[in-house]
Amino acid sequence: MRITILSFGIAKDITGKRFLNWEMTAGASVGELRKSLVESFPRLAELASVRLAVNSEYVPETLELSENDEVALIPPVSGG
Amino acid sequence: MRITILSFGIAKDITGKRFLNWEMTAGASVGELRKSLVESFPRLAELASVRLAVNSEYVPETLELSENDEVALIPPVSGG
Amino acid sequence: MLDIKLTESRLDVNACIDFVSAGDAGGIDVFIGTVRNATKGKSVVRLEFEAYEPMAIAEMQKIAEQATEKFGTKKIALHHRTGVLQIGEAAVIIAVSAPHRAAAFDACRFCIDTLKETVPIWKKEIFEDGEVWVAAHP
Amino acid sequence: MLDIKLTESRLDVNACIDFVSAGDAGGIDVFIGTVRNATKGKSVVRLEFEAYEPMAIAEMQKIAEQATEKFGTKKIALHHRTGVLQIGEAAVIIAVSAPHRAAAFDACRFCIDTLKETVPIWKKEIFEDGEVWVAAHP
Repeated sequence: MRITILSFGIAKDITGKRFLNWEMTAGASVGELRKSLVESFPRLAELASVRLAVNSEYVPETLELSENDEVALIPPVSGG
Repeated sequence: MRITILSFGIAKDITGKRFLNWEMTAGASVGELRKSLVESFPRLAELASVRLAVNSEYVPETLELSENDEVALIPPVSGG
Repeated sequence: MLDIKLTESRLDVNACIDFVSAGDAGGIDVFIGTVRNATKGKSVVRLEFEAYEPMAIAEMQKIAEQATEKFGTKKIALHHRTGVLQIGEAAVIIAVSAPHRAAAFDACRFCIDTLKETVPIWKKEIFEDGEVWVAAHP
Repeated sequence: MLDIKLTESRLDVNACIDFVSAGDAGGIDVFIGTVRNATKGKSVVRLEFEAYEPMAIAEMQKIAEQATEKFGTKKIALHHRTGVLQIGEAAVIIAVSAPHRAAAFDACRFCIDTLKETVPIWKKEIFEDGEVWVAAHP
Protein backbone atom coordinates (compact mmCIF):
# COMPACT_ATOMS: atom_id res chain seq x y z
CA MET A 1 0.00 0.00 0.00
CA ARG A 2 1.08 3.55 -0.61
CA ILE A 3 1.72 5.98 2.25
CA THR A 4 2.43 9.69 1.81
CA ILE A 5 5.31 10.90 3.97
CA LEU A 6 5.55 14.58 4.95
CA SER A 7 8.83 15.82 6.37
CA PHE A 8 9.32 18.99 8.42
CA GLY A 9 12.16 20.96 9.95
CA ILE A 10 15.39 19.02 10.10
CA ALA A 11 13.56 15.87 8.94
CA LYS A 12 13.00 17.57 5.59
CA ASP A 13 16.71 18.41 5.39
CA ILE A 14 17.39 14.68 5.95
CA THR A 15 14.81 13.19 3.56
CA GLY A 16 15.45 15.98 1.05
CA LYS A 17 11.79 16.36 0.15
CA ARG A 18 8.59 17.67 1.72
CA PHE A 19 6.53 14.81 0.19
CA LEU A 20 7.59 11.20 -0.40
CA ASN A 21 5.54 8.26 -1.67
CA TRP A 22 6.37 5.22 0.42
CA GLU A 23 5.44 1.58 -0.25
CA MET A 24 4.60 -0.65 2.72
CA THR A 25 3.06 -4.10 2.88
CA ALA A 26 -0.64 -4.09 3.76
CA GLY A 27 -1.28 -4.02 7.52
CA ALA A 28 2.11 -2.50 8.39
CA SER A 29 2.21 -0.56 11.66
CA VAL A 30 3.54 2.92 12.39
CA GLY A 31 6.52 1.27 14.13
CA GLU A 32 7.32 -0.75 10.99
CA LEU A 33 7.12 2.38 8.86
CA ARG A 34 9.52 4.12 11.24
CA LYS A 35 11.98 1.23 10.87
CA SER A 36 11.73 1.38 7.08
CA LEU A 37 12.29 5.16 7.06
CA VAL A 38 15.29 4.98 9.39
CA GLU A 39 16.84 2.29 7.15
CA SER A 40 16.58 4.65 4.18
CA PHE A 41 17.51 7.79 6.12
CA PRO A 42 19.83 6.72 8.98
CA ARG A 43 20.39 10.34 10.10
CA LEU A 44 16.80 10.35 11.43
CA ALA A 45 18.12 8.15 14.25
CA GLU A 46 20.52 10.91 15.33
CA LEU A 47 17.69 13.29 16.21
CA ALA A 48 16.59 13.86 19.80
CA SER A 49 13.22 12.39 18.80
CA VAL A 50 10.98 11.81 15.80
CA ARG A 51 7.26 11.39 16.37
CA LEU A 52 5.09 10.04 13.55
CA ALA A 53 1.68 11.66 13.17
CA VAL A 54 -0.94 9.90 11.05
CA ASN A 55 -3.49 12.10 9.28
CA SER A 56 -2.59 15.02 11.59
CA GLU A 57 -2.86 13.09 14.87
CA TYR A 58 -0.24 11.74 17.26
CA VAL A 59 -0.82 7.94 17.37
CA PRO A 60 0.67 4.90 19.11
CA GLU A 61 3.43 3.06 17.23
CA THR A 62 1.22 -0.04 17.16
CA LEU A 63 -1.42 1.61 14.96
CA GLU A 64 -1.99 -0.21 11.65
CA LEU A 65 -1.60 2.03 8.64
CA SER A 66 -4.09 2.20 5.78
CA GLU A 67 -3.69 2.88 2.06
CA ASN A 68 -3.15 6.60 1.37
CA ASP A 69 -2.52 7.54 5.00
CA GLU A 70 -0.57 10.76 5.38
CA VAL A 71 2.27 10.30 7.86
CA ALA A 72 4.22 13.31 9.10
CA LEU A 73 7.77 13.09 10.45
CA ILE A 74 7.77 15.34 13.52
CA PRO A 75 11.29 16.08 14.81
CA PRO A 76 11.52 17.90 18.18
CA VAL A 77 9.11 20.83 17.96
CA SER A 78 10.37 24.32 18.82
CA GLY A 79 7.48 26.72 18.39
CA GLY A 80 6.60 29.53 20.81
CA MET B 1 3.14 67.48 69.62
CA ARG B 2 1.11 67.85 66.46
CA ILE B 3 0.58 64.92 64.09
CA THR B 4 -1.11 65.22 60.69
CA ILE B 5 -3.61 62.43 60.05
CA LEU B 6 -4.51 61.46 56.48
CA SER B 7 -7.58 59.29 55.94
CA PHE B 8 -8.33 57.22 52.83
CA GLY B 9 -11.12 55.07 51.49
CA ILE B 10 -13.65 54.12 54.12
CA ALA B 11 -11.43 55.67 56.83
CA LYS B 12 -12.11 59.06 55.27
CA ASP B 13 -15.85 58.37 55.35
CA ILE B 14 -15.45 57.63 59.08
CA THR B 15 -13.21 60.56 60.09
CA GLY B 16 -15.09 62.85 57.69
CA LYS B 17 -11.93 64.63 56.54
CA ARG B 18 -8.87 63.90 54.41
CA PHE B 19 -6.60 65.84 56.81
CA LEU B 20 -6.85 66.13 60.58
CA ASN B 21 -4.49 67.84 63.04
CA TRP B 22 -4.05 65.60 66.07
CA GLU B 23 -2.43 66.44 69.40
CA MET B 24 -0.40 63.73 71.15
CA THR B 25 1.95 63.92 74.15
CA ALA B 26 5.63 63.96 73.19
CA GLY B 27 7.08 60.49 72.68
CA ALA B 28 3.72 58.81 71.99
CA SER B 29 3.89 55.62 69.92
CA VAL B 30 1.96 54.64 66.81
CA GLY B 31 -0.05 52.22 68.99
CA GLU B 32 -1.02 55.04 71.34
CA LEU B 33 -2.09 57.20 68.40
CA ARG B 34 -4.23 54.31 67.13
CA LYS B 35 -5.93 54.05 70.55
CA SER B 36 -6.61 57.79 70.59
CA LEU B 37 -8.08 57.70 67.06
CA VAL B 38 -10.32 54.71 67.79
CA GLU B 39 -11.64 56.49 70.90
CA SER B 40 -12.66 59.45 68.77
CA PHE B 41 -13.85 57.36 65.80
CA PRO B 42 -15.11 54.03 67.17
CA ARG B 43 -16.26 52.84 63.71
CA LEU B 44 -12.57 52.42 62.79
CA ALA B 45 -12.61 49.32 65.04
CA GLU B 46 -15.29 47.74 62.83
CA LEU B 47 -12.99 47.60 59.79
CA ALA B 48 -11.26 44.38 58.73
CA SER B 49 -7.96 46.15 59.44
CA VAL B 50 -6.41 49.61 59.69
CA ARG B 51 -2.69 49.96 59.19
CA LEU B 52 -0.96 53.19 60.18
CA ALA B 53 1.75 54.41 57.84
CA VAL B 54 4.17 57.08 59.07
CA ASN B 55 5.61 59.42 56.46
CA SER B 56 4.58 57.00 53.67
CA GLU B 57 6.07 53.86 55.27
CA TYR B 58 4.49 50.91 57.03
CA VAL B 59 5.97 50.90 60.56
CA PRO B 60 5.73 48.83 63.75
CA GLU B 61 3.16 49.98 66.31
CA THR B 62 5.98 50.54 68.81
CA LEU B 63 7.55 53.33 66.72
CA GLU B 64 7.76 56.65 68.57
CA LEU B 65 6.14 59.51 66.71
CA SER B 66 7.79 62.89 66.15
CA GLU B 67 6.39 66.40 65.83
CA ASN B 68 4.80 66.97 62.39
CA ASP B 69 4.82 63.30 61.39
CA GLU B 70 2.29 62.47 58.69
CA VAL B 71 0.30 59.39 59.66
CA ALA B 72 -1.99 57.73 57.11
CA LEU B 73 -4.95 55.56 58.07
CA ILE B 74 -4.81 52.61 55.66
CA PRO B 75 -7.99 50.55 55.69
CA PRO B 76 -7.85 47.22 53.73
CA VAL B 77 -6.34 48.06 50.34
CA SER B 78 -8.19 46.96 47.20
CA GLY B 79 -6.17 48.10 44.21
CA GLY B 80 -5.47 46.03 41.12
CA MET C 1 14.62 49.07 34.31
CA LEU C 2 11.31 50.04 35.81
CA ASP C 3 8.42 52.21 34.65
CA ILE C 4 6.06 53.01 37.55
CA LYS C 5 2.98 55.10 36.93
CA LEU C 6 -0.15 56.16 38.82
CA THR C 7 -2.50 58.14 36.60
CA GLU C 8 -6.08 59.31 36.08
CA SER C 9 -5.72 58.74 32.33
CA ARG C 10 -6.60 55.53 30.46
CA LEU C 11 -3.85 52.96 30.73
CA ASP C 12 -1.99 52.06 27.53
CA VAL C 13 -1.03 48.40 27.18
CA ASN C 14 1.13 49.11 24.13
CA ALA C 15 3.20 51.64 26.07
CA CYS C 16 3.80 48.98 28.75
CA ILE C 17 4.78 46.31 26.22
CA ASP C 18 7.02 48.72 24.30
CA PHE C 19 8.78 49.68 27.52
CA VAL C 20 9.65 46.10 28.46
CA SER C 21 10.52 44.88 24.94
CA ALA C 22 14.20 44.16 24.47
CA GLY C 23 16.30 42.14 22.06
CA ASP C 24 17.56 39.90 24.84
CA ALA C 25 14.09 39.19 26.29
CA GLY C 26 12.56 35.92 25.11
CA GLY C 27 9.31 36.21 27.03
CA ILE C 28 6.95 39.00 28.04
CA ASP C 29 4.06 38.44 30.41
CA VAL C 30 1.38 41.08 30.74
CA PHE C 31 -1.39 41.19 33.33
CA ILE C 32 -4.40 43.45 32.79
CA GLY C 33 -6.83 43.88 35.66
CA THR C 34 -10.15 45.15 34.34
CA VAL C 35 -13.29 46.45 35.97
CA ARG C 36 -15.92 43.73 36.22
CA ASN C 37 -19.60 44.35 35.56
CA ALA C 38 -20.83 42.49 38.64
CA THR C 39 -19.82 41.51 42.19
CA LYS C 40 -21.63 38.63 43.88
CA GLY C 41 -24.27 38.78 41.17
CA LYS C 42 -24.94 42.49 41.76
CA SER C 43 -24.53 44.81 38.79
CA VAL C 44 -21.69 47.34 39.09
CA VAL C 45 -22.31 50.70 37.37
CA ARG C 46 -18.76 52.06 37.67
CA LEU C 47 -15.76 52.09 40.00
CA GLU C 48 -13.72 54.74 41.70
CA PHE C 49 -10.10 54.25 42.73
CA GLU C 50 -8.46 56.44 45.34
CA ALA C 51 -4.75 56.32 46.17
CA TYR C 52 -2.38 57.68 48.79
CA GLU C 53 -0.26 58.78 45.90
CA PRO C 54 3.33 59.23 47.12
CA MET C 55 3.16 56.05 49.20
CA ALA C 56 1.41 54.06 46.45
CA ILE C 57 4.15 55.00 43.97
CA ALA C 58 6.86 54.16 46.51
CA GLU C 59 5.27 50.75 47.25
CA MET C 60 4.85 49.98 43.53
CA GLN C 61 8.52 50.85 43.02
CA LYS C 62 9.51 48.53 45.90
CA ILE C 63 7.46 45.66 44.47
CA ALA C 64 9.04 46.01 41.03
CA GLU C 65 12.52 46.16 42.59
CA GLN C 66 11.82 43.05 44.66
CA ALA C 67 10.51 41.20 41.58
CA THR C 68 13.61 42.14 39.57
CA GLU C 69 15.86 40.91 42.37
CA LYS C 70 13.88 37.75 43.09
CA PHE C 71 13.24 36.55 39.51
CA GLY C 72 16.03 38.12 37.46
CA THR C 73 13.68 39.94 35.12
CA LYS C 74 14.83 42.50 32.55
CA LYS C 75 12.22 45.26 32.66
CA ILE C 76 8.93 45.88 34.45
CA ALA C 77 6.16 48.38 33.68
CA LEU C 78 3.64 48.81 36.48
CA HIS C 79 0.81 51.23 35.77
CA HIS C 80 -2.23 51.79 37.99
CA ARG C 81 -5.18 54.01 37.32
CA THR C 82 -7.10 56.21 39.77
CA GLY C 83 -10.37 58.13 39.55
CA VAL C 84 -13.59 56.97 37.87
CA LEU C 85 -13.45 53.84 35.69
CA GLN C 86 -16.12 52.40 33.44
CA ILE C 87 -16.84 48.67 33.10
CA GLY C 88 -14.20 46.89 31.04
CA GLU C 89 -11.50 49.54 31.52
CA ALA C 90 -8.08 48.54 32.83
CA ALA C 91 -7.36 49.44 36.45
CA VAL C 92 -3.87 47.98 36.41
CA ILE C 93 -1.38 46.81 33.78
CA ILE C 94 1.81 44.96 34.62
CA ALA C 95 4.27 43.99 31.88
CA VAL C 96 7.43 42.01 32.61
CA SER C 97 10.17 40.88 30.27
CA ALA C 98 12.73 38.20 31.08
CA PRO C 99 15.23 36.02 29.25
CA HIS C 100 12.97 33.01 29.92
CA ARG C 101 9.23 32.80 30.28
CA ALA C 102 9.03 31.24 33.75
CA ALA C 103 10.64 34.32 35.29
CA ALA C 104 8.28 36.63 33.39
CA PHE C 105 5.19 34.73 34.60
CA ASP C 106 6.41 34.41 38.19
CA ALA C 107 7.44 38.05 38.46
CA CYS C 108 4.19 39.34 36.93
CA ARG C 109 2.15 37.26 39.34
CA PHE C 110 4.29 38.34 42.28
CA CYS C 111 3.72 42.00 41.32
CA ILE C 112 -0.07 41.78 41.13
CA ASP C 113 -0.38 39.58 44.23
CA THR C 114 1.83 41.90 46.30
CA LEU C 115 0.23 45.06 44.89
CA LYS C 116 -3.16 43.82 46.05
CA GLU C 117 -1.80 43.31 49.58
CA THR C 118 0.35 46.35 50.20
CA VAL C 119 -0.22 49.26 47.81
CA PRO C 120 -2.44 51.95 49.36
CA ILE C 121 -5.11 52.12 46.68
CA TRP C 122 -8.83 51.72 47.41
CA LYS C 123 -11.65 50.66 45.14
CA LYS C 124 -15.24 51.77 45.59
CA GLU C 125 -17.92 49.86 43.69
CA ILE C 126 -20.94 51.93 42.71
CA PHE C 127 -24.21 50.00 42.27
CA GLU C 128 -27.61 51.30 41.17
CA ASP C 129 -28.70 51.47 44.82
CA GLY C 130 -25.56 52.37 46.72
CA GLU C 131 -21.81 52.06 46.95
CA VAL C 132 -19.26 50.10 48.91
CA TRP C 133 -15.53 50.26 49.65
CA VAL C 134 -14.29 46.82 48.59
CA ALA C 135 -12.94 44.56 51.37
CA ALA C 136 -13.30 47.25 54.08
CA HIS C 137 -15.35 45.15 56.50
CA PRO C 138 -14.66 41.61 57.71
CA MET D 1 -14.64 31.23 23.00
CA LEU D 2 -11.41 30.62 21.19
CA ASP D 3 -9.48 32.47 18.51
CA ILE D 4 -6.78 30.25 16.97
CA LYS D 5 -4.52 31.64 14.26
CA LEU D 6 -1.40 30.58 12.37
CA THR D 7 -0.18 33.33 10.07
CA GLU D 8 2.77 34.72 8.14
CA SER D 9 1.69 38.27 9.04
CA ARG D 10 2.87 40.26 12.06
CA LEU D 11 0.98 39.29 15.20
CA ASP D 12 -1.30 41.91 16.74
CA VAL D 13 -1.39 41.98 20.54
CA ASN D 14 -4.32 44.41 20.58
CA ALA D 15 -6.44 42.06 18.48
CA CYS D 16 -5.73 39.27 20.99
CA ILE D 17 -6.58 41.45 24.00
CA ASP D 18 -9.74 42.80 22.33
CA PHE D 19 -10.88 39.27 21.57
CA VAL D 20 -10.60 38.09 25.18
CA SER D 21 -11.93 41.26 26.83
CA ALA D 22 -15.34 40.81 28.42
CA GLY D 23 -17.40 42.62 31.05
CA ASP D 24 -17.37 39.57 33.30
CA ALA D 25 -13.61 39.00 33.07
CA GLY D 26 -11.64 40.48 35.96
CA GLY D 27 -8.21 39.41 34.79
CA ILE D 28 -6.42 39.06 31.46
CA ASP D 29 -3.01 37.47 31.16
CA VAL D 30 -1.03 37.83 27.95
CA PHE D 31 2.14 36.01 27.02
CA ILE D 32 4.29 37.30 24.16
CA GLY D 33 7.14 35.11 22.95
CA THR D 34 9.64 37.20 21.04
CA VAL D 35 12.66 36.42 18.92
CA ARG D 36 15.85 36.78 20.94
CA ASN D 37 19.01 38.33 19.54
CA ALA D 38 21.34 35.62 20.83
CA THR D 39 21.47 31.92 21.75
CA LYS D 40 24.25 30.71 24.02
CA GLY D 41 26.07 33.96 23.43
CA LYS D 42 25.95 33.60 19.65
CA SER D 43 24.30 36.42 17.70
CA VAL D 44 21.07 35.45 15.88
CA VAL D 45 20.44 37.31 12.60
CA ARG D 46 16.84 36.19 12.09
CA LEU D 47 14.55 33.20 12.61
CA GLU D 48 12.38 31.08 10.39
CA PHE D 49 9.34 29.19 11.63
CA GLU D 50 7.88 26.29 9.69
CA ALA D 51 4.60 24.57 10.61
CA TYR D 52 2.65 21.47 9.67
CA GLU D 53 -0.29 23.78 9.30
CA PRO D 54 -3.48 21.73 9.62
CA MET D 55 -2.08 19.70 12.50
CA ALA D 56 -0.58 22.77 14.22
CA ILE D 57 -3.96 24.52 14.12
CA ALA D 58 -5.72 21.38 15.39
CA GLU D 59 -3.22 21.02 18.27
CA MET D 60 -3.51 24.71 19.18
CA GLN D 61 -7.29 24.32 19.24
CA LYS D 62 -6.99 21.26 21.53
CA ILE D 63 -4.69 23.12 23.93
CA ALA D 64 -7.07 26.06 24.20
CA GLU D 65 -10.02 23.70 24.76
CA GLN D 66 -8.11 21.82 27.46
CA ALA D 67 -7.16 25.09 29.17
CA THR D 68 -10.77 26.30 29.13
CA GLU D 69 -11.95 23.03 30.64
CA LYS D 70 -9.14 22.77 33.19
CA PHE D 71 -9.07 26.36 34.47
CA GLY D 72 -12.57 27.69 33.75
CA THR D 73 -11.34 30.56 31.61
CA LYS D 74 -13.65 32.80 29.57
CA LYS D 75 -11.83 33.38 26.28
CA ILE D 76 -8.48 32.46 24.79
CA ALA D 77 -6.66 33.92 21.76
CA LEU D 78 -3.72 31.81 20.56
CA HIS D 79 -1.81 33.24 17.60
CA HIS D 80 1.43 31.85 16.19
CA ARG D 81 3.50 33.23 13.39
CA THR D 82 5.35 31.36 10.63
CA GLY D 83 7.92 32.40 8.03
CA VAL D 84 10.82 34.79 8.52
CA LEU D 85 10.95 36.82 11.75
CA GLN D 86 13.29 39.64 12.67
CA ILE D 87 14.81 40.10 16.15
CA GLY D 88 12.26 41.41 18.65
CA GLU D 89 9.19 40.35 16.67
CA ALA D 90 6.52 38.22 18.35
CA ALA D 91 6.47 34.54 17.38
CA VAL D 92 3.52 33.72 19.61
CA ILE D 93 0.87 35.64 21.52
CA ILE D 94 -1.50 34.02 24.00
CA ALA D 95 -4.22 36.05 25.72
CA VAL D 96 -6.53 34.56 28.32
CA SER D 97 -9.41 36.13 30.23
CA ALA D 98 -10.95 34.69 33.36
CA PRO D 99 -13.21 35.82 36.19
CA HIS D 100 -10.21 35.66 38.55
CA ARG D 101 -6.55 36.24 37.86
CA ALA D 102 -5.17 32.90 39.07
CA ALA D 103 -7.08 31.05 36.33
CA ALA D 104 -5.85 33.51 33.68
CA PHE D 105 -2.20 33.06 34.72
CA ASP D 106 -2.44 29.28 35.05
CA ALA D 107 -4.22 28.81 31.73
CA CYS D 108 -1.84 31.12 29.84
CA ARG D 109 1.16 29.26 31.21
CA PHE D 110 -0.43 25.88 30.44
CA CYS D 111 -1.02 27.01 26.84
CA ILE D 112 2.56 28.13 26.17
CA ASP D 113 4.12 25.16 28.01
CA THR D 114 1.95 22.65 26.13
CA LEU D 115 2.37 24.45 22.79
CA LYS D 116 6.12 24.14 23.13
CA GLU D 117 5.79 20.38 23.68
CA THR D 118 3.17 19.30 21.18
CA VAL D 119 2.44 21.79 18.40
CA PRO D 120 4.25 20.88 15.15
CA ILE D 121 6.11 24.12 14.57
CA TRP D 122 9.86 24.31 14.04
CA LYS D 123 12.25 27.19 14.58
CA LYS D 124 15.46 27.64 12.62
CA GLU D 125 18.00 30.11 13.98
CA ILE D 126 20.11 31.83 11.36
CA PHE D 127 23.55 33.02 12.50
CA GLU D 128 26.17 34.94 10.53
CA ASP D 129 28.01 31.69 9.84
CA GLY D 130 25.29 29.07 9.53
CA GLU D 131 21.88 27.95 10.72
CA VAL D 132 20.43 25.38 13.09
CA TRP D 133 17.04 23.76 13.73
CA VAL D 134 16.47 24.43 17.43
CA ALA D 135 16.40 21.38 19.76
CA ALA D 136 16.72 18.89 16.88
CA HIS D 137 19.72 17.04 18.26
CA PRO D 138 20.23 15.64 21.76
